[in-house]
Amino acid sequence: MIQHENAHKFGMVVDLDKCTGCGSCMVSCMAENNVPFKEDETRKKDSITWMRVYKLTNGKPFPETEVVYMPRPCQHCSGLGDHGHSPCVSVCPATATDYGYDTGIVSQIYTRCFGCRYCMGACPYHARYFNWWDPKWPEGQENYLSPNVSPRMRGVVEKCSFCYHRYQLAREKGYMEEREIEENEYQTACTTACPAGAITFGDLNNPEHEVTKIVKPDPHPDPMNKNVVGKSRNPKVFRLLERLGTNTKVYYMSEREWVRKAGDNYLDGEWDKRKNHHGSSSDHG
Amino acid sequence: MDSALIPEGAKRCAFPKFMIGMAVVGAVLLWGVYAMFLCWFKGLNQTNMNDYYGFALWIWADLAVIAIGGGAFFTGLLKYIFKIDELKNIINFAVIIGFICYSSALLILAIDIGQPLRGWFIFWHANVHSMLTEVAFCLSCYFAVLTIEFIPNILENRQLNKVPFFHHLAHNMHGVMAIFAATGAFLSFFHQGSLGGVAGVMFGRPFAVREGLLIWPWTFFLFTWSAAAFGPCFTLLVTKITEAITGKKLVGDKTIHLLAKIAGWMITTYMVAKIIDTIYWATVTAPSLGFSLSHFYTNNAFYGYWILIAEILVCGVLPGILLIMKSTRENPTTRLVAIILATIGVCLNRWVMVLQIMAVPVMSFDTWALYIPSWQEVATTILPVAYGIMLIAVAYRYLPVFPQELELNKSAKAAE
Amino acid sequence: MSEIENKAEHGSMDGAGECAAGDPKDDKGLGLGVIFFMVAFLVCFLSGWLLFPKLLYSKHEQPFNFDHELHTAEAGDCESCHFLREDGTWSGIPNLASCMECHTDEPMGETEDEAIFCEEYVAKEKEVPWFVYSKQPDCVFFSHAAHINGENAAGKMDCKTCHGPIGESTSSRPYEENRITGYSRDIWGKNIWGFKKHSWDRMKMDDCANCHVEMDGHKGYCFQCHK
Amino acid sequence: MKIDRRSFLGLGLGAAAGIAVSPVGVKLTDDSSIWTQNWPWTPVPEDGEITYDPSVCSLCPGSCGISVRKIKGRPVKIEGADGYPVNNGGACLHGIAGLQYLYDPSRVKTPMRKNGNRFEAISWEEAISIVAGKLADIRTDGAPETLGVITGSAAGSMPALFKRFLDAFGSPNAYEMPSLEGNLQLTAATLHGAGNTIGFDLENSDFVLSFGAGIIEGWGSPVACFKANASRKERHAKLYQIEPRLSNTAAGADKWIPINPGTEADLALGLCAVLLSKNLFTQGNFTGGFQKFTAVIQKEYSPTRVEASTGIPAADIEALAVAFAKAKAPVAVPGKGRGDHGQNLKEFAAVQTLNALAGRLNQEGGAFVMAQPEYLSFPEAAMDEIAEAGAGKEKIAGSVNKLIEDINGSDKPLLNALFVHNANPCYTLKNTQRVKDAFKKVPFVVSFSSFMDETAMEADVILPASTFLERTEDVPAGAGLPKSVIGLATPQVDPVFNTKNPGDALIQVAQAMGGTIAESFEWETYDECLEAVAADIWDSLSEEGSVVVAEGVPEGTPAVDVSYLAANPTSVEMKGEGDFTLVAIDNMRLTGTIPAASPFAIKTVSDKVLSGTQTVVEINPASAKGLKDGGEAIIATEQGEAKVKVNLNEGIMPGVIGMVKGLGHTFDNPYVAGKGVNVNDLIGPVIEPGSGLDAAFGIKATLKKA
Repeated sequence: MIQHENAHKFGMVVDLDKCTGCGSCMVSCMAENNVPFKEDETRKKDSITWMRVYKLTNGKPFPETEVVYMPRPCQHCSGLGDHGHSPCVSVCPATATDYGYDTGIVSQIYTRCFGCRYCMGACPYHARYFNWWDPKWPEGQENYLSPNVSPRMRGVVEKCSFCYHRYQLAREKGYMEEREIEENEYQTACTTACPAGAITFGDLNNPEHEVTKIVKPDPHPDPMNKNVVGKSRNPKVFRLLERLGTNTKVYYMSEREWVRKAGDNYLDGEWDKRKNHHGSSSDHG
Repeated sequence: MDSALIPEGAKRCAFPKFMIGMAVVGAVLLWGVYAMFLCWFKGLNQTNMNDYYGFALWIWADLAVIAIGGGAFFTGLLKYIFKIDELKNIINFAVIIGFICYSSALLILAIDIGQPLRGWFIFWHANVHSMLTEVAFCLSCYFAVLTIEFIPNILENRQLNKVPFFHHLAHNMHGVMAIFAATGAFLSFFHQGSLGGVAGVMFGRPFAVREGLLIWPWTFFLFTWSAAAFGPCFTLLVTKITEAITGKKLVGDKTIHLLAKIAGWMITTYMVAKIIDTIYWATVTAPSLGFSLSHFYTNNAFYGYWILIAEILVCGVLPGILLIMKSTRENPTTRLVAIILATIGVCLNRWVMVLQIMAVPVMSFDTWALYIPSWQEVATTILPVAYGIMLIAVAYRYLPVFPQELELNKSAKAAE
Repeated sequence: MSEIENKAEHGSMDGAGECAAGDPKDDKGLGLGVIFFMVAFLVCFLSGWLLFPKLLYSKHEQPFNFDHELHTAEAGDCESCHFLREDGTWSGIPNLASCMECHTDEPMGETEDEAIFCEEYVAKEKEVPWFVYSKQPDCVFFSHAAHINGENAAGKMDCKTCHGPIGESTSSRPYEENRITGYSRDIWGKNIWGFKKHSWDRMKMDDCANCHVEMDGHKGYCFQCHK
Repeated sequence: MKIDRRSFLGLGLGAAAGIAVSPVGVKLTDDSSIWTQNWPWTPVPEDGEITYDPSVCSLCPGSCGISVRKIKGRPVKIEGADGYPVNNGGACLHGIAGLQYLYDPSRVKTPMRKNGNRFEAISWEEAISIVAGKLADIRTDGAPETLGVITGSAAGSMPALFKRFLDAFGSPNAYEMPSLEGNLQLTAATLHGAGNTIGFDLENSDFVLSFGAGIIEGWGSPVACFKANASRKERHAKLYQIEPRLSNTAAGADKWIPINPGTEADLALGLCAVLLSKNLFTQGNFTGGFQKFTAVIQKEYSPTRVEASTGIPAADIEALAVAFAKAKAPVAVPGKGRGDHGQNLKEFAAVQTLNALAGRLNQEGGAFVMAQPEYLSFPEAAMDEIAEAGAGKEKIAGSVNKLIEDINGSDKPLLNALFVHNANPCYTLKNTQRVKDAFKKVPFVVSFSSFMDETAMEADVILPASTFLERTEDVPAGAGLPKSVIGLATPQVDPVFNTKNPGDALIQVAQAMGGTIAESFEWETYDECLEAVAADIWDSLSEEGSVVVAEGVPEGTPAVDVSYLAANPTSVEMKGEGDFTLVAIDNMRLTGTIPAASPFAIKTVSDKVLSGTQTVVEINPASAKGLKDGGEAIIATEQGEAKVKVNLNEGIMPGVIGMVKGLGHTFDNPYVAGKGVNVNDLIGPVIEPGSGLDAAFGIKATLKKA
């Protein structure tokens, strides 16, 4: 690991109050990243969707029922204490996935992966998918495949890359014009596709970027759990399974309390205690 | 017709009878081999694994055979390092069983990975942070050691032994075996442990994650310990089965009782550690992540509390006690019950540490995932069993595996 | 002494007996065995070193000879044909259109190669199916911009460092392709063990990594060069 | 010299040793793994220069601007076009997946002729001459009026061209498929006079009262609606959703008001009644007997009566009416789901009247009454006497649904020939069997479809159309928008198969027929035709890619003719019996009309909607009666029955079964067809008197364990 003085930390925040569950992000991701498809994609446990939209309900009976949709890309964990040992990276035996300390993005190299699937077991978000089949496209359809993302072969794991190739291309332009790239030059395919504008993507280390303004990540470890770093100081913003200390870089935002509660696991009655604490801690934010 | 190869003075069944037996088991073996090739050529879509069950039956089988194969290193350790000479009567067999278990483990791994031809990346591009890397290295090294430990026994085959070179090689290898035993024990400590670590380090999986010492979670030490404790039980079990099939007494009671006693104490001490670990995890680790014990055991009948009770009490504490108490230990029936329960117990533990981890949902809105293996998975998992039976049969028939065999069966001879 | 060892001793005795009986024949057999061993060893050893590398690669001639020296003399340095596009992506081998900025279907010189070019490709408006010596596999993302337009010294490399003195070549050498992997031989390098004398003798990931370690003290993260 | 075992041993060992100390082992190990990294059967997309070209998506009435990313001219990705007046950046999943339609396995790759019950490929020349020949016969028989045309919509130059063909041919029988735009125009015609349409200024309204309109499920111009809806959060604007089911729109709304299926009109009129009785309404220029209207409405739709039919407490109705009237910029929106099929004029008129009473016509954030865009000017069509004669004849029916009914009803063929363009009636209209029967009764059916869909399979000749990515076309933007935008779709890639722009095909047919018909089509190509007829806006259209012909709040307060409602039209009744009401659901990830959803879109569909090849229906646990979640069941209506799976869902009224539209396609595409049931096979049409609309919002059904 090397220290980058001006390292980026790309992340996103999803406004769940705006998300309509329309699926544009999912399809944009598939089209952008050459994700294959099969005849039967209703077995969701072997259906490759780097971006998956979960449907959450508040579990109340008619007519108090409420529903919210939660888009889930790879969370790009930076691991316990924000040290870059994400659950998957630390377990990959062949270094087929690594943590980019310069971007905060968790890579996946299909040609290095030999398909042991340890990383999938280690990921609590089910963000990693295995190519159980050889990818096949109906005749002629491979014509729309993009050269910026290499198609995967059978027997390897794949996952969301925060559209890293878009970063690569943006940087090429940057080099050409001998300048740093702008916030809007590197945006993921799901972000640009979302018709509701529910997704905000950018550099969490850059106070100018919209995502940082919304999330207000706390650089200091959470006093309640030293493993947790980058907790949001916005009381409406939360992360998935934050308590595990995975330190994801995908944040979620909602006005609804039950939604924020659904983001993590709590013992009976624990939520109310923490909620209040969160409230207080959010004041200085 | 093959009498020239059979150890001198030893009685073996007629060759045709032997071959028929082999053919039957061989058929099962071929079935497994067929399934294996299906998986290699068509890919892992032949299995019922999915993105929730990246680890399944195979990894369980792997962990299980390595655990029960632990008898080899532990017995070796006792015989050559702690100089418990009595165990020389069973050491050969322990080594053969270990050899079978470890070769099976490697074979299953070779089927389990999505890109077998890239398997060597785990060595070439090793990631030192990964428990699996540690496993791969120690596993293959220890397999080499087992092979070396097995060789002298092979060379003692009546015909091979006639070649002076082989004879002396075997003789000298016996001499230096202590070194290999030591190496084996060392390697085993690490790969048994790192297999435990595989689960323990998954901090995204509250059912698996454990705190620990330095880089090693408690499961690391628990796995090593359990392998040392339950491995010998399996050795005893297989010995018992072989005796039953051959209708001969092959290992003296003194040896059996001794090994059983050692296993008994190992199991009991292990269970103490395991129970402490479980309590700490259930009351401290999991709750700190927002999970109550009931979350893991009350969703469905298959992964209910029964599995916890079965593993810890019925197949853990009970056999431990049965084996440390002289009366029950020296009573063949209770001893048999004990070693069977013990073997089940360790396999159950490995099952839980692989499949239940995958079954338990972590995200509050996620669902439990249950899985049934495909026939290809089952066949490839039975394959090693068939292979093991055949190897034991051949070894028993042509190698002087059991030093005591002749003396223990003199009476029988005399009677003829 | 354990019973096994007893038996062993005994076994070896009659073993020795047999040996004594058949000494002469045995020796000859053994000798013959040694000879066979030597022969087989030599054959396999040599074919492994000499024949195998030949069999491993298939040779392809380029559609026609290309005289880099001539073109650099006429058109200027590498960048005049191999350039960065405005968006910073690399144009690679010029397409027919850019060739036709100078060429017409009327040859300028007398070389038969140019004649072929004009008749077969310019006239028929067909792209030239060049074999690319430095072709990297699909999983690689290589940014020429980063290496020639980058910030520090590392970002100002010259073509030669990786591509060698191809600019001085007057004819196109045959393209060699690994029959198993489909890689150009230039990736692994001429030498079958992959030893290299010059920086451009090999184009494997290790070569990138080594240079990166030298230049920025770190071989970089996977996604820097993979897609 | 004797060669014995040992010699062979030596040979073997020697060979092994020799290989071992040579590079063979290492190299083969390495290369074999590299081989797996470059398997020849794993595609390697060709790299090249990246370019972006603008166009317009015409997959749905939304008409969003798109930007097509290309590599060396090869399209690889469709994205929403920034700054386009309709969608400004965003795009829906169907548009993004648009490239999959180019290479769809069910594309019609070349002209086809039905021979017996199978199709055979023919040349364009042959196809054109066959069609021209048949049509000529019809004219010589002196029955030109027996040629009919069904188009997907009435908007744009393509339908106009077909209409023109009918004029020149001599037939009045032009029909459009039901659409939100059509319903809005009909409503406008009924209340504000012909030639108008209605737009809803959602992005400026602070209180949207939606009568089941799937504002985030494909209603109107989807992406524009998504954006307007998303902006509510910053604007603190409210959305109340009135619907029997917790749709995504209801889920995203501030309030979900469950209502008995099909009683939306009653509620709208009930709200009117409250406004009238509480004197909360604005005096606009109401015509057609406002007193009578007031009296009738207050009598027939008093809160208590409306409570009885809608199931919404009278108190809530009054409160809702007051809240609506008191809001700063409220607007009421009609059209259940996507607002196209299964709608009734009564509801549309009632909701628009509510807007009128609340004084929301032509107000910012209200409902705009706008003139239909007139940007096309065709020269007068030349007509010979046959044409004159035929054109004088009476149109067979008022709507496509009525047409089907009449064709089936009559013993002699009402139509001798039928053109179908940009429509799939044999899948989209209710009781598909009835539609197929009608098609069988038409001797000669010509399909202009791009895909071998349910209707194309009923055709005698198929003149395959290029997709929206392969052809030029003017695309008037979507229904319900508060502005009117004309976009220009341009070819992004040469036709992948032997297909033509339907406009070109039609022109060639016309020219093949000669005479006045040919005279009426004196263009070389469709592109030339479009440039000519859209001359007024062509320059900016071809340069900008779009033209905004009307924007902002329209002038003046339009007249509102309440006579239709004053006559208190009868509400349509649901057919059949059974203790459940089956309603069709619009799901954003599927398409109810054409084309069918793409493989990518299908992939996103929840396993609570489609499971394997079975449709999953929603019912409330309270009415499950022993049915298990995920269990199989038989759903039966008077139209037919189907095996489905059950999803116990608290988000739907007890007694209602929700079944998604867009499944159960039967053509040859394993990725999208052969999955689930087509809800239109289970629901039959109910024609609303007066409007001729198919108003069947649902049907009575039974659900039993399978």
